Amino acid sequence: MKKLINAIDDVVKEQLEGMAVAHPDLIKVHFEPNFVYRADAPVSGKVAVISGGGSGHEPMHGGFVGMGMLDAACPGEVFTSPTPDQMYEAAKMVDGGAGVLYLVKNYTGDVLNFETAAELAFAEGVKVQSILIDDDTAVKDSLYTAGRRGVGTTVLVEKIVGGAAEAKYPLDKLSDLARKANMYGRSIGIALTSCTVPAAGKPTFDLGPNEFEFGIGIHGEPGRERFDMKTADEITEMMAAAIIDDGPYTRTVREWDNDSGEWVEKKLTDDPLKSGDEVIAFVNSMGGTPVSELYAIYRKLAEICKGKGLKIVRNLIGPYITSLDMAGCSITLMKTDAEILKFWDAPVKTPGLRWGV
Amino acid sequence: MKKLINAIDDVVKEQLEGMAVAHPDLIKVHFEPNFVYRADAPVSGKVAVISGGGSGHEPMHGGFVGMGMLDAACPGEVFTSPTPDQMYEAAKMVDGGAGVLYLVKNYTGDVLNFETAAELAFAEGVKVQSILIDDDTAVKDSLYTAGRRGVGTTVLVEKIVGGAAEAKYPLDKLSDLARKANMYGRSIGIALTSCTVPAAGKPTFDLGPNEFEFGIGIHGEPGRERFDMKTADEITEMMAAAIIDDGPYTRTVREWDNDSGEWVEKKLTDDPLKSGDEVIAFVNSMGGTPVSELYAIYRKLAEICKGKGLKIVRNLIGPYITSLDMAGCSITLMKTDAEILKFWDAPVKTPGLRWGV
Amino acid sequence: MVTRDQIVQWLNNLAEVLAENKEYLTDLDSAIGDADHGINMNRGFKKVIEKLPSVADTDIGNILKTTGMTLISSVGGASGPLYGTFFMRSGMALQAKQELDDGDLYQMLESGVEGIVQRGRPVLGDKTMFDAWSPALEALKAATANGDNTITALEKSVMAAEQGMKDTIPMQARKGRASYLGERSIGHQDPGATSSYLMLKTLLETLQAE
Amino acid sequence: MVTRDQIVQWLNNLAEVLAENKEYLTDLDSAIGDADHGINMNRGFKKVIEKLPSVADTDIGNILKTTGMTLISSVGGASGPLYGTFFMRSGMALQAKQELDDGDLYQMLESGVEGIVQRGRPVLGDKTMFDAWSPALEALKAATANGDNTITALEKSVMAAEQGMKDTIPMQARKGRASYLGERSIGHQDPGATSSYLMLKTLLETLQAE
Ligand SMILES: Nc1ncnc2c1ncn2[C@@H]1O[C@H](COP(=O)(O)OP(=O)(O)O)[C@@H](O)[C@H]1O
Ligand SMILES: Nc1ncnc2c1ncn2[C@@H]1O[C@H](COP(=O)(O)OP(=O)(O)O)[C@@H](O)[C@H]1O
Ligand SMILES: [Mg+2]
Ligand SMILES: [Mg+2]
Ligand SMILES: [Mg+2]
Ligand SMILES: [Mg+2]
Repeated sequence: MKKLINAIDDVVKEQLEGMAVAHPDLIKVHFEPNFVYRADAPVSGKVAVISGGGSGHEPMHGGFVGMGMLDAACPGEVFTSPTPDQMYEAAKMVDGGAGVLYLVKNYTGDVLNFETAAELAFAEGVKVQSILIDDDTAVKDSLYTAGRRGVGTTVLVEKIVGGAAEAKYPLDKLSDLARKANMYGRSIGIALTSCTVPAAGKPTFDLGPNEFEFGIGIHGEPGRERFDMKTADEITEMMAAAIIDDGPYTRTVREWDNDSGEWVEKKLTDDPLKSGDEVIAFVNSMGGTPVSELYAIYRKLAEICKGKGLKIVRNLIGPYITSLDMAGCSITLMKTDAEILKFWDAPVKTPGLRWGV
Repeated sequence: MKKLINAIDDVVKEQLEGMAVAHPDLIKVHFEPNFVYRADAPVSGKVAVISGGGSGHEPMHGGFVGMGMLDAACPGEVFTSPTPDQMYEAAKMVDGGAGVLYLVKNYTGDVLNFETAAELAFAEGVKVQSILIDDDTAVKDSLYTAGRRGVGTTVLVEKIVGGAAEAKYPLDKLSDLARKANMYGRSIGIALTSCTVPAAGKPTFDLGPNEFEFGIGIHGEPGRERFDMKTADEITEMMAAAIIDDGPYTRTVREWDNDSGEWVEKKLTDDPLKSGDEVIAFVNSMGGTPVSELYAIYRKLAEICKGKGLKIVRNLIGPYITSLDMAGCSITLMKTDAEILKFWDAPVKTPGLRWGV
Repeated sequence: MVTRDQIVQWLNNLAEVLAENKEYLTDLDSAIGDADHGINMNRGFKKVIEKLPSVADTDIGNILKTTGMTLISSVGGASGPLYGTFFMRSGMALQAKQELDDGDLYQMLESGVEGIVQRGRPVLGDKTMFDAWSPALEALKAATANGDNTITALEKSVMAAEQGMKDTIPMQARKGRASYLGERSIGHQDPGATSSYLMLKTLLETLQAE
Repeated sequence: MVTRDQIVQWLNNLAEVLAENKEYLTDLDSAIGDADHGINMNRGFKKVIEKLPSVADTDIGNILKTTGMTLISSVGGASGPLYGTFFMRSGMALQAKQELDDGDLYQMLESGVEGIVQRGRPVLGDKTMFDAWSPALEALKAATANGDNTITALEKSVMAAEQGMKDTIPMQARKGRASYLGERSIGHQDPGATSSYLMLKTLLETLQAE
């Protein structure tokens, strides 16, 4: 393993220190418990949007803290969910009086820890909600699995919800938007190589020189299937099909009821993409794949979408939700409407995403 | 070799096609000869800023075409200088009547091809200038070598000069700014792995599992020296020393005289950085190194700069001038003044760099 | 009777055992998860050890609750809240106790496992830590009803946990990260079931050592 | 006398030779450069071959100029403008010629090499293509002065080019990409000197074939 790191135990801490000195105008970093938060937090009267998860996906989430996106991000150890105290302390720091919305990627660890945090924050009198991101079509059903993982859609939801929060959406309306945006988004990922977790010191899985993994997550997990290497066009076709041909997806989520102070279960089903839909297309590098190759993927993806009657109205291309040094990419297509587009286009000023200001 | 590509001969073409469909609002792509140009070119009364070089450094240069940066970029084959007809045709396409400034990275191939292009453009009645970028402190002297390579400073110069061109700087003043910014910038790069040129199919050089190359360029060339792997802090110290302790550097450049229609030689010497200087710090990934590791580097770099009395007033952190899939990074420090800062901060809207709009 | 000191000793021993098994648990997790279970458990119990001295002379309930809170705020991942809740609940069931009879011991484990179930909602056969705990609890209950003494009953329970752990090998995971692998999760032992087995086995060994 | 058809044949043969040596030249370039010299030369001469039919029945000057312009607009890198200028200049020196006597042949090569020198400003010992051309030109001049016939003179010239090419091995590069390597460039044969040697050798073999 060759990485630009010092002691393995300091990896996350030192990267956060680097972020803090690099972007003092945009963010601050709190240590023990660790979280990144907006330099101007709390913003009074605005719902605070908080996300978090294991480290190793940079720029997500810490790089998306700032005006128009997240109010705080809680980084765990590499690929390990953060702990409730991080999320709870972050909430207290950035709550501007209008409540806190947790955006939670659907992994058992993240869900359980954020649930505890929401309970703690509520107990302190903070209005909270927790919306699940679960968009990975590589996971087929939610009955015999932990449900779809939260992957590429997370970045888009954070941007859109962050924009709406800036526009002073109240907590309920913001939660509705977050839920809708998540249900509009679908993703699939592939890996050409494994990544190497610093603490493990060796690649998480082995891939032959002529193989790739199809349907990977973002934690170095092996994928749904392994194939012999194919051309960019063929791989893009497989990926696009996994998203576009995906049927309706149903899952039960737990959301918080601020009146009863209890979790309530909701059964949600999202509809497949269909001809005529307008979409945001997001082609993402897993870390080791250069942007030039992403454009080769985007080229074919645009052609396929056109053929299927999907109109790409916005796009994002680059390394935004990564898996350390893994070579590979993911595609996310999110159906849009006027509300989503408006907040996608809204100004954003974070270390990792910036436009309009 | 595993890459997201189709036929090797189509790699550059298809990436350009991908860029064209992805960013029709910002850029257009011309094929045969290949160049990327501003969607709104020519901008009347504005000097057209054109750069180019081998492909494989994405997002540079094509990703930096757009408002506030380049008017056109000429991509060669992977790691191979483009040809004069590309540069000349690009000039004719984007010239808004105020002349053309070529920003040329100092490689024999780029220099020779851009010289021919400048001669051709001048012969067609276009006022031209050609400013050399040569900032790589890994190359010690210009007497017994082809001179310092153009590396990280290129990105900064393109941004600054692009901003000034947008503000309607005339060609002479713009050339002076470009020359100054280049002379203010110094860089050094390291590699943890080689990159793999698609047409070659195998890594350009071999590096042991516990080695790194110090003083690399951006074309997969081996570096100045090979060392046993070190910590991020130690590597940052070596890199910072290469830049900060670097003495005065003298070279002879050829610039165009629009009156006599001839090349004239100029001897230029730039001064070392010194305590009290304000700098832009640019920590760049070579492609395969994730941004999280760049922050570990930045953290130490900020500490070192502070110790040396260098004040970092702006920074840029990410993969901007890459070497395909190479793992590694480079550091650039550019001394600034009010003029440079003004145009660094000016709005920019390109596929690869965007702020202020 | 299990004394307060024995409980403290158990937690200390467990920290050592988990440190020794850090790589083993992580390797199990790299086959069907994300290669961190050993690292997570080790990080958590190192923190527990740091905290223990400050509560070691309170009561067992408080010691266990502190352990739970420490795990929750230092482990993360799925196992953090699950084991954290395990100890929080077991502690809550043993408020103010300075020593435990057989009934208390069962109560401790049962309340802990109930906490796991409430948080993670595993069912038998999901290929989780619950597949080790469930048969272990049953065996403990049966042995106690049978009149076995504490050590013998715990021995039977540990054997059941070991069997439960091994039984996760042919299972297809339906919970946690391993469930994403579908059929590819078959043939691997669940890391959480393994750490749970180690937990119980270390309890037995701690009590045997007296 | 060298005929126009022989010049066309030379260029066709050269395209084949460069295709055969694509990997070899690229390997040489990966040791001290950026691993593209063979790819560059092959791309350029494939284009030349496409263009040749349209000018093959004009004059030698025009054929060579067209070759040069094609190389300039298709090769890129350092070798594109250098070899492009070589052929542009050799063509300009032979305006309207339909065949070449020994003096013309020398003129062709000398003008070409002058073009390389003007563009790249190499001096002897810089470890470039010039280190093959310079001794080759000298040998050709001496042999012609000595009264050798075309073939014999060219044979001597090719031998000198080969020696010049090999002499680049111990040199430390001072021009082009290899110069960045400093002392690490020592011990490797220059790719451009190698392609230049192949160019001259192929000319000889083309003339010998009659
Ligand atoms: N829903 C659940 N209920 C009970 N146990 C679970 C559940 N999900 C996961 N686990 C257990 O957690 C273990 C993984 O823990 P760990 O690797 O530390 O967390 P993570 O999966 O977040 O990386 C699994 O081996 C399994 O035993
Ligand atoms: N200044 C120069 N003068 C003469 N020949 C040069 C000069 N610079 C480079 N060369 C020749 O060019 C060759 C490299 O060509 P090539 O690999 O095609 O271009 P690049 O170096 O741009 O990749 C070198 O081997 C050398 O012979
Ligand atoms: Mg984990
Ligand atoms: Mg080259
Ligand atoms: Mg795990
Ligand atoms: Mg080369």
